[in-house]
Amino acid sequence: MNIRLNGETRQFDGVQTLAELVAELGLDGRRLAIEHNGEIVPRGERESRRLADGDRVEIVHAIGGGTP
Amino acid sequence: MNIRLNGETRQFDGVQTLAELVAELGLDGRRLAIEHNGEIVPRGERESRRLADGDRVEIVHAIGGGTP
Amino acid sequence: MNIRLNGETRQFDGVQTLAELVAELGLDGRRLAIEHNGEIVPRGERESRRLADGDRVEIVHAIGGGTP
Amino acid sequence: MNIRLNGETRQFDGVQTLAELVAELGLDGRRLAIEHNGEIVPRGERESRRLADGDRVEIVHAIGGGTP
Amino acid sequence: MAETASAIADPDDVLIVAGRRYGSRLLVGTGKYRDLTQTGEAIAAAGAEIVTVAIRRTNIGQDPDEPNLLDVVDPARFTILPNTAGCFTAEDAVRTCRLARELLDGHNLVKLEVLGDPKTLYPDMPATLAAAETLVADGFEVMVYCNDDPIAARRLEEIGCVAVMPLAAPIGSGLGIQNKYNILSIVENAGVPVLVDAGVGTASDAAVAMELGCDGVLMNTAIAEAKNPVLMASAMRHAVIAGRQAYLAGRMPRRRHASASSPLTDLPF
Amino acid sequence: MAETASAIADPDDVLIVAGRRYGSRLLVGTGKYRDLTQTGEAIAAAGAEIVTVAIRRTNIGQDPDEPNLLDVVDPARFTILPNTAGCFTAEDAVRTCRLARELLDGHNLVKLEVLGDPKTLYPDMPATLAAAETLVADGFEVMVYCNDDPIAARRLEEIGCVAVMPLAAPIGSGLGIQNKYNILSIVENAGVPVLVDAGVGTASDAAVAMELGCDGVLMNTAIAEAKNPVLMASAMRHAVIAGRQAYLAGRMPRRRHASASSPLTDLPF
Amino acid sequence: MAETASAIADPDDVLIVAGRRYGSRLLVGTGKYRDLTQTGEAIAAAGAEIVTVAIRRTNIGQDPDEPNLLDVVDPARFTILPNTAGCFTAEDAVRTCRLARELLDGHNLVKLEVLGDPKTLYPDMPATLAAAETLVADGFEVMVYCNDDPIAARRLEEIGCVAVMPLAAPIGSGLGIQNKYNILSIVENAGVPVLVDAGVGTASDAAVAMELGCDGVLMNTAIAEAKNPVLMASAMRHAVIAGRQAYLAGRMPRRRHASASSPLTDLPF
Amino acid sequence: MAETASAIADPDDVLIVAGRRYGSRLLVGTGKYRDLTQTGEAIAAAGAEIVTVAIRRTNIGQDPDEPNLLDVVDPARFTILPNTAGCFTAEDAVRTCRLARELLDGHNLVKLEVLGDPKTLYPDMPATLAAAETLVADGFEVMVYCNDDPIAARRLEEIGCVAVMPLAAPIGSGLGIQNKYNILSIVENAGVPVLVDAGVGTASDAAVAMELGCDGVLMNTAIAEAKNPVLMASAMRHAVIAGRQAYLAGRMPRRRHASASSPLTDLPF
Repeated sequence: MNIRLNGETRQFDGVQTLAELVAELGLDGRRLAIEHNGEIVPRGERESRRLADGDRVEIVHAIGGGTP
Repeated sequence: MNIRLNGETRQFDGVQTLAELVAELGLDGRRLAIEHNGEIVPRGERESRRLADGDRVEIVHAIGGGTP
Repeated sequence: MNIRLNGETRQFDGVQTLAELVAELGLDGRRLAIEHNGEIVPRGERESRRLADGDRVEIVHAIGGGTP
Repeated sequence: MNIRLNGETRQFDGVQTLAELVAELGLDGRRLAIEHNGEIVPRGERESRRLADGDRVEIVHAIGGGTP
Repeated sequence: MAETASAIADPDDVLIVAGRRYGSRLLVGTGKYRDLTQTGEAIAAAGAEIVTVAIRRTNIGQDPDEPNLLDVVDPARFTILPNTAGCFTAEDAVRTCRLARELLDGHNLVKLEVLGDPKTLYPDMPATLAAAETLVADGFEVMVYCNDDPIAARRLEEIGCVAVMPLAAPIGSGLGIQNKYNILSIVENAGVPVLVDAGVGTASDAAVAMELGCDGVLMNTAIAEAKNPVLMASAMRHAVIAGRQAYLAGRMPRRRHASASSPLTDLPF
Repeated sequence: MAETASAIADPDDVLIVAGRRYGSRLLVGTGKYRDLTQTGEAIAAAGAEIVTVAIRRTNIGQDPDEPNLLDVVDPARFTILPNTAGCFTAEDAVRTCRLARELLDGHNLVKLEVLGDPKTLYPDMPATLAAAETLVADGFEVMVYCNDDPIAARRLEEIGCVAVMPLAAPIGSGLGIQNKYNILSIVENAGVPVLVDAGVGTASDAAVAMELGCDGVLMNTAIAEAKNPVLMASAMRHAVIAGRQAYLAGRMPRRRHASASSPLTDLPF
Repeated sequence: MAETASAIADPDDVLIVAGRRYGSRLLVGTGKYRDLTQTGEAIAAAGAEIVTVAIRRTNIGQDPDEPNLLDVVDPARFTILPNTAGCFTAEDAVRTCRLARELLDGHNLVKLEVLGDPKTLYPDMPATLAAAETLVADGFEVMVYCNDDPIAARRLEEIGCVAVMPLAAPIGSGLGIQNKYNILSIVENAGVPVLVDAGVGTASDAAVAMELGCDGVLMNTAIAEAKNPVLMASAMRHAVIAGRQAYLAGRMPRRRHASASSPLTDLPF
Repeated sequence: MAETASAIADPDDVLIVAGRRYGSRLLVGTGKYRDLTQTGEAIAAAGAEIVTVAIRRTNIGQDPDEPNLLDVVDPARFTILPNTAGCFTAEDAVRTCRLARELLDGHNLVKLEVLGDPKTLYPDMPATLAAAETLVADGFEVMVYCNDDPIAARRLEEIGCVAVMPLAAPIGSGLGIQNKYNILSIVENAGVPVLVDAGVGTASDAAVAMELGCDGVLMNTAIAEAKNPVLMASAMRHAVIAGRQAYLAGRMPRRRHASASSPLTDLPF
């Protein structure tokens, strides 16, 4: 299954949900926010949110930044 | 006939057109612009523009003024 | 005996030394500096410094003051 | 005869007066001021001012210059 | 002197607004003068070619022989620039422009102002943008009073305004250019003339505006409220020329330390 | 325009230095130009009537046909103001003035400068005061470069100097007037002309100096180091006139808040 | 010293944003530091309680043990203020705020920035107004980066923003407050906190902002790009306190002339 | 906070005057206060360690129980700095210093001021130089009020003054630092402490002085004439610390254009 992840197309096999994708990426336990096909997915819904080929996923976190 | 002229109601008898109103006001020959019921009346149409009781007329000219 | 004291002429009777003048003025124990006829008189010499009629005495102290 | 001219020692033979020195230097007719042994020599006295070996002569003129 | 000046100044360095060429870069208002005679003298002393006027209700019943501003500021000799001073909505401003066009026989050049606040006379930029769009669509050539926001200036140019006129300081304040960096940014990005409108207090303020690269300056209060308005008008004429020429001449670099203009060698000691 | 200008400007508003009257209040230096031709063109564009020159050792052995500064700046047409640039002691400055007097056939007007530091070219005021006393006693008419200390300026006037010339900023720095209050204090207390000497960078700086009430401005680097010196000279001419006229015209008061120059009544809405 | 300070400073003089009370009026960014350790030390030295962070794509494949900004800036101790830096459209800014809310477990306070130009990072005000309306309607508490237009600031407050944050000078320029009159107008008309955002370069700039009556200052570059960021953070802490206390204390009037602070009478001569 | 501050600030960064070390770089005057209680509170809030006092004729016949300034400003706790305020000649200033030395039991540290003009209270520099020479020869440690002339400051140091104290603006004017370049030149060339004396109006002015590299600031009117002098004293304490730390920290460079403190890459759009 191909996922458009943070702007780049990558292939993931055996990953069916957002939660599984996060685990696959080694990001479990990190403070993240996720958009799936342009829609924000609350933390509690990651397990139930199923992925399909061609989906767009954005994973973001907080970094250093200041005035504009 | 009552005319709402430049914000004040005034009575004019024997005045039927905008051109006659301008003459009655002693403003013939002055550089003016006129609105009749919210619509600008070009100079050439003043003679044909008929007035009715209750009409609104605005007569303006250029005065000194500068930055805003 | 007349003394020119801080710019004003005043009469003092029974006063013979600077120390006696200070006492007479009720200034004992106060932090002061004294000029006698234009010469600074150290604290320890007030008792021995004798006054004569017409002498000039300046008594100064510290007051509030700041930049020039 | 050696002359200390404008800070440099130079030899002049057959030159006996300031006027002759000026001519020898090709400076005739130019607007100059001259010091001879630290003393300003008015224009009219150049012919009569005799030079001696070791004399100091400064010749100056106006050049471009502005605020300090 | 005149010969010298003409030999130095480039005759092609003109202000071009809406396709018309102007030798003078000083635009003046006509308010606050003692009388129309003084108004006329000040305009002459300023050497202005573009003169802004307000549009107001004719005072019904006044003396019909009262002199008229447009007798002093003859539209045949000057470019009349009707303004929308006093308008606090886009609608009022558009309506005023249309009345002005009728008044001036189809003249399309207007100075748009939509004010946001009667105390500061600061522009209401969203309303100004809206009015500008309407007026450009209606065929007007719009010179526009605006804040000194470089993004807003660019947007007004995109809309089709023929000149952007940022304020330097509050109207009538005489405080001079407050934010030189913003004016500079506007100038650098503009494809239409940039004229400082409002805030100039004295001659050096006008020179500063021009040295920043502005194409012109519009002022009224600084001249009209001087003790001697006609002499101040002349001062402003010289100041705008001075600032323009200094901008074109390219100023010396600023230096922390001194630099002698007389050589420090060959001293006679 | 020429007619207008002459009608506005007071022909009696002249600069008087040592009893001589000058229509121009812009004094210029002659250093740092590309060549003497450019020097002459810049002086002409500046409209200057007083021109300062340095006194230096004649370069022995040079081409005798080399053009001479005083051919370009003809003492018959200009008031030549020899300066003591480069002097770091009172003695050197006095000696230079005496050489200048001989050079210029008894001409007594000099610009005294005694420098305190080769890096900043800031004046050495005690030495300047000493030199001024000597020169005045020796019959010179002394225009004096000084710091912007109002007490020192008053003292120089008491000594008999014919003009005080405070620096506005370091020589050649182009930083503009740093301490306006000091310049103002000097102007208010002075009975002789006050001319800002050094520190002007562009046209508006010169206008500011004049708006403070100075009687004139002397500059060199700001003109000579502009990309186009001759055009900058013209800019400075206009700036000095602008600043002078603005000073005489009496500027509007500064206000925190806006003041409409168009009436806010009688709007048609 | 601590006793003295607490005796002098009013403990009730706190910054209230969106109903929360803060003892510190200095808000800081987290960009441009050498590393997270320095970031944390600077925040501590600044005494900041509100800390702004950016939202960016997680770098996929990075070391999972890499330290995380929110470990250093613990949301339990600091108010995290996610910003929309880098957004050039209202849509992107709104989307970023929603991601931030998810990231921070429903935290509603955001700093809205919609930029108009990548070179100046000046705000796009129409887009900013549009985004603010959307965000307020969506339940966000919006602190908003804006230009220094007093009319725009009032409009943002009307929309429901909880703080307006005008820029003092271009972001990262360090040029200090350019238009004090505009900042003052915004302060005088505001019913919500006004915080200067962007443009501060050194401590005195921050003090000036507070002396104008601003409720706080947000900065990043001035601290992070100092040679010693942690010491500069401490400087800024003191500067903001100094400016606030000076504002509350009410400064002396400015005077043209001197006023002796020592009596000029009773001298012993 | 106290821990943080002590961790950041270098405890060895002290002001050294005449061999004595001071943690505070804010020196204060004692004039113009409502009463001695307020004087004492302001000194405490300022954290000052050096306090200047005037020497005046004792008011003969006054209430002998009247509180005495030196009860509030205990010479055992503070360094008393007697000044020669009000002296217009070198002789008067020297005499005042000698009286002060007697008054303070041989204390040698004095603040020399010789004024040139009662209106501006500007120093008379030739008289100041003369008095400084006399006082140094007589064993005094002289801190000297002077103009901002870098050459004069260097000369005062050569004479042996232990600190030079240039005015930033007229005494009591509150106008702030007028000529930053001169102060900077003095600082760069000085081997003794440079303290700005006179002219500070509010906290940011004091911060600016310190950011220029001055070693301290002396003020009186700015504190005493604030609406709340004690709070302003605290503001000044913070401002001097802020300015000092900013100077030591090394400010960011000024830039014409923006510099994003949030990265402009890795945006989620």
